[in-house]
Amino acid sequence: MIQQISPIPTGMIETQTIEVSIGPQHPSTHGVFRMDAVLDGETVVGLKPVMGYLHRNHEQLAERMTWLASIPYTDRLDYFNSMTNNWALCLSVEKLAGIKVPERAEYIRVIVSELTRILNHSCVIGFMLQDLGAWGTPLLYAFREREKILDLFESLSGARMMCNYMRFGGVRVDMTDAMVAQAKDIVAKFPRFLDEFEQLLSNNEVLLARCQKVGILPKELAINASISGPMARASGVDYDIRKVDKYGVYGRFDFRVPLGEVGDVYDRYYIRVLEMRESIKILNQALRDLPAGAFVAPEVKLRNFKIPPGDGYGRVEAPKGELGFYLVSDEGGKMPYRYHCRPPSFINLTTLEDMCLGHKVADVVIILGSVDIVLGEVDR
Amino acid sequence: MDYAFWTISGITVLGALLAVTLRNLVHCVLSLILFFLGIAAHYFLLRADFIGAVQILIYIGAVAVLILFAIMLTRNVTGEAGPQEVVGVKWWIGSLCAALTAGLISFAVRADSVAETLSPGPKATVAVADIGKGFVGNWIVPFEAMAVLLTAALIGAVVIALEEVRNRR
Amino acid sequence: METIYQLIAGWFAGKPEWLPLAIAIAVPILFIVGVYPAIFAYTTLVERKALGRVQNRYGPNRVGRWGILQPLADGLKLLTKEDIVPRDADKFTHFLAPVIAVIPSVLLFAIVPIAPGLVPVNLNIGILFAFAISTASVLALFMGGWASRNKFSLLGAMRAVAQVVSYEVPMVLAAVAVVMAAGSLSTLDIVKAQTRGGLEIAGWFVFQPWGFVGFVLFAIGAMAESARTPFDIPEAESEIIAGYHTEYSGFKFALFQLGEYLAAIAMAGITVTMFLGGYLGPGIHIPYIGGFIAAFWFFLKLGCMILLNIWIRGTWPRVRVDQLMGFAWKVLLPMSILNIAVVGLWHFMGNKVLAWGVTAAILGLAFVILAKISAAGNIEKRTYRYAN
Amino acid sequence: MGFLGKGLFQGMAVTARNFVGTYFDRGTREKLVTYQYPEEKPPLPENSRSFPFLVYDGTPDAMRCVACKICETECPPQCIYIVMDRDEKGKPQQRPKVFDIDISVCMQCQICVEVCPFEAIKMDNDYEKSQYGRFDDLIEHLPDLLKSNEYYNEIKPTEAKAVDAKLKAEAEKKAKKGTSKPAAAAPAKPAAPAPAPKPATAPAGKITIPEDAPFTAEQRAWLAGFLSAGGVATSGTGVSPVAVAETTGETPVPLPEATPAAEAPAGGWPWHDPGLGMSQRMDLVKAAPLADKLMAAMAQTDCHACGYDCRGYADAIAAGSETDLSLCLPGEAETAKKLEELMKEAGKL
Repeated sequence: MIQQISPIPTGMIETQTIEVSIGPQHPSTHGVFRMDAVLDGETVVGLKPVMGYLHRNHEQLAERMTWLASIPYTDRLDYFNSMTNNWALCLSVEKLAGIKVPERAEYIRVIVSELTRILNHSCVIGFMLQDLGAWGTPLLYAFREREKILDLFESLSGARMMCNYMRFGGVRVDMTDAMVAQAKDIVAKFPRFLDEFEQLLSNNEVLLARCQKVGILPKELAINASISGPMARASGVDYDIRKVDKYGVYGRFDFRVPLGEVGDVYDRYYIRVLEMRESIKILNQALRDLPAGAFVAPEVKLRNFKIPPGDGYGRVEAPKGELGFYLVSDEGGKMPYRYHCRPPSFINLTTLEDMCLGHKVADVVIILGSVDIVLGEVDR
Repeated sequence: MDYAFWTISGITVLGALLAVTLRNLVHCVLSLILFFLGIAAHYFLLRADFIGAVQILIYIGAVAVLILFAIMLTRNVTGEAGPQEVVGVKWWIGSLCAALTAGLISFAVRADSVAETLSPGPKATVAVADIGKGFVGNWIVPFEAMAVLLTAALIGAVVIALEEVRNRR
Repeated sequence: METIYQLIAGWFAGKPEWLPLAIAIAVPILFIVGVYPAIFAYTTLVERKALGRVQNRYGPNRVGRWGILQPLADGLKLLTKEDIVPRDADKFTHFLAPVIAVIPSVLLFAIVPIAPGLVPVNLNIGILFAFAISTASVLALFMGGWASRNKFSLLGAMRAVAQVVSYEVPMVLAAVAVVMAAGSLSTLDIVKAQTRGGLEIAGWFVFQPWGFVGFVLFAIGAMAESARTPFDIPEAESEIIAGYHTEYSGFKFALFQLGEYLAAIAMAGITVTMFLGGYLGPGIHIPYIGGFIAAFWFFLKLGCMILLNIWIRGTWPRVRVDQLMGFAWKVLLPMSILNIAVVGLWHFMGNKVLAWGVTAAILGLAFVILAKISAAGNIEKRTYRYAN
Repeated sequence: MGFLGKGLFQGMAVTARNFVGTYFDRGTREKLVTYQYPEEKPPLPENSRSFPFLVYDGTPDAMRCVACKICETECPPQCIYIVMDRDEKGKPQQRPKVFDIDISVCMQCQICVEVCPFEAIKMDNDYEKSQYGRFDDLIEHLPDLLKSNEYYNEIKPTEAKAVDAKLKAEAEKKAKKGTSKPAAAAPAKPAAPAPAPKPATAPAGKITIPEDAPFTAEQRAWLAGFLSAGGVATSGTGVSPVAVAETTGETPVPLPEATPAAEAPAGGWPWHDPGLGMSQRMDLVKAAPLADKLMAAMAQTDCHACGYDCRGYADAIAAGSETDLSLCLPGEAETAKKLEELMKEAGKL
């Protein structure tokens, strides 16, 4: 059933492997996720991820409701990053319906998405350190900073996590000057927090010893398994949809894409740190250049919004990787005929076994932590 | 003193009996530990604090734990040990050995010199310093011989372990 | 015990002779089972509050002012919780494990002196007794893990056994250096050996190079023995849920916690005794109140050690099981053996200033070499490139 | 890299700074971010949302909701349940009899607020809705949901002010249109009590013409129709789908397809009274053009559930540009059936 590597050599001390079910109730599976691990002592010789405990029928639900009503459901996919989820769906629908998004809306979308990215990356590092046994200290520092971003999201969209903020053709609420000032304040203070974070972690010998050369994902495997996001970039794959597609107004910003060499847990950690720094660069530019104007395309209706028959795929660089929605509209066009979501968490998780084999149990949890999954998105 | 002696002796013998009669291997080891503890208590009773502490340190802290570790590594630790032959050839051989040992010890105890040394009293207290001086004084040759032997054993164990690791790779 | 006996023997001249003896035995026992568990209870509170502050939180502050009654509330809650024993568990062993977890931890306090002459039992093999007893605590971890019939518990038990046995070695060797310098195994003698020229601070072993290294080795070993972060792998919650006490609930769980914390506190006490001058400090020779001042110094140092433990717990991630073993055998063990040799050198060098420099140089060099050997293969400095 | 262990001590310096920092963080929440919840609560931004509530003006009877069921249809998790009120004769009243929100299902997405053309449902700030029961306690019924406009003004001042201004403007427009026309057509209007102190918000269903008023049946029907149109207050331009637009000072985005309110035909719109039964309305429009017939069959609340106002929808169907006959939500199945019937009669289906 489960593939085993390094069979026990005969003629030596007879040892037994034990099969351990890590999850679905486990402190570090980030939700209801299960790994069926075969252990030889502490070493993992077989591992099978088991998913589906949180299946919520997202795609079929969306096929039975209007385009608009799917937006709040995308919030619940990756509940850390509702903004980018919204954007992915809106981008797909806008592509399909041929809606032009006003300038200001595009900039606001960039701002909230990049804030989401730094929020997500800092918390992921926190969670990973939690898995490393740091008693949540980095996590709570990350939460402390996240709080400020969530405050901004709340004053902007009304909710802290389930923002439901974007609409086809723009965003729901305009960003007032006060909110822009709030965002500028957050962006100005964030590098200081990052420095503190790095001082706490980046040179910590225990972290280095735990993370380096653990859970290596080779570049070829990353490409073949269609890994995306920071995980692919940590393996040295130069693939960032913000650069590849230049969707929205990303073509106008000056930022770089950091790439890792080894593709281990430490690279995945540090790529995220570097990406946060790049996100801050984008945020500074976006907040500086934020144009005036409409924040939502005026021709888009809320009710009886219909899309002519056709299909389209829109994708964004979500903090976890490529998040895309493939949508088919048929006659009538009030609701999707087919609605497919390409979740980065799920696809990034497919290489878990390759990364874990031969490592210790303790490494499995940090490898899982470094993959950065949210079960809402894995199971949908 | 007598009450303490008899109580501790009872516990020790009980531990020893349980260690050989229980069917579950881990239970056997735990009983064995009880027995070791009883022996250590006897040492304390005889005012041989140092030997008592060493008894706990080595027999409970090292030997018993090593046995436990060996059981955990080699047997199905979560399950029962399986059917075991309780009374058989091995049992008789063991009983014979036990009887011989008991006879030998009782003979030795009856001999005057040993009995005198073991008689309780302040004179018999063994100071740590005396032991130390004994090791590097009168008994230096056997002590060093033992040290060399143990070091050789240690190195041998490392070599075997390294070979196993190499074979695995 | 002896001090108390001498003190009160005179008062009971006409009474039966066993009475002063019984009192002399009872007082230290009551002290140990009364004061140290109270310290344990408030250590948990202090730990939670300090960890909270480290993590920018308040920590417990609901039960009583500053959360003062929190330990009571915790105890009550644990007492009233349902005691769950897994169906397939080995019931007797499962029951016995938490009991055994507490006993060695309490026994450890018997040799920790808190004031001049005031030690519950002045054993002439004091330190050896402590090590002998503390090895027994591993049995509790093993029994708890094995009896639960849970694979995670079993993994935790195996880790605990391997870890405690491994760290015992460098710890004992670090203590051997102290015993050599003090010339005695008795804890009272060790404390007395740390006075020098009437000064109560300068003679502490921690201020000598070998003493400092020994202190670090011993503190690391003590942390590992009592399974504190970053060596808490027997109960690493992110990996094996709660290790050996996964299947324990209610008061049995509390007993495990009690045993673990008491062991940590006792180990901190022994560290203080061996390296930080025990109860030594200014003012301990003042008549009448000198004893109280000494006890104050002892508990102050003890508190500092506990706080250091908490601080480390709040900062460092946990090491991996193979790194843990490697660290014990490849770094701590050579260091501790070298340390013993260095103590010999120190003992036979007449000029202490010169000896200080020489030993410091030797130990520093050894540390650098060991660090290079052990870390070279694992840790590397990385630079990252950016895509065009 | 310095010596081994340097990183560990750097980390300890960071945690020590944070430890000490929390003791010198007096209310700035830079280091000590926790809100100690029951005693202190974080200030909620105006946009903050928890669960929906229904706005009424003045008394709870004067609710803005007309039971048009748009929110019920658009609600993504379908947690709203509405039953339109009917009088004893079974005539539909423009108000809900049952309005339930299952707050254990509600996901606080605010879509009901956005789609409501009557500014009747709004998001509350109150997040403390814990209940002991798992089932019935977590369903909010109409009395729980109704909250006054003053309360709305209190929790969301900017947004509510904008909404009030908008409603007032519409009501004035309506009133102007209403008074100019009928004043010419029917000068005898002694009992026109309609838009007295709060013209914008007086719901039509509430104003009933006294039984002893000196009107003929035809006049009576006309009056009722007029009053209901005036009270409901939404016609044509000015209704923004993006209700919150006003709060942020942006110009409201007009509905592009919203046709200007058609001028009343010379004879008035006597059939323009959803209070009348379907057959009565059909009788009244026997001679009217198809578009009028179609409109008479609708609920005529101008709720925009179909994406038009009622006139626009009727015109679109009559012109053949709209083929979906099931869009009138407040009319329920009855309207859909009648529309189909009418279109079949007209030979267009």
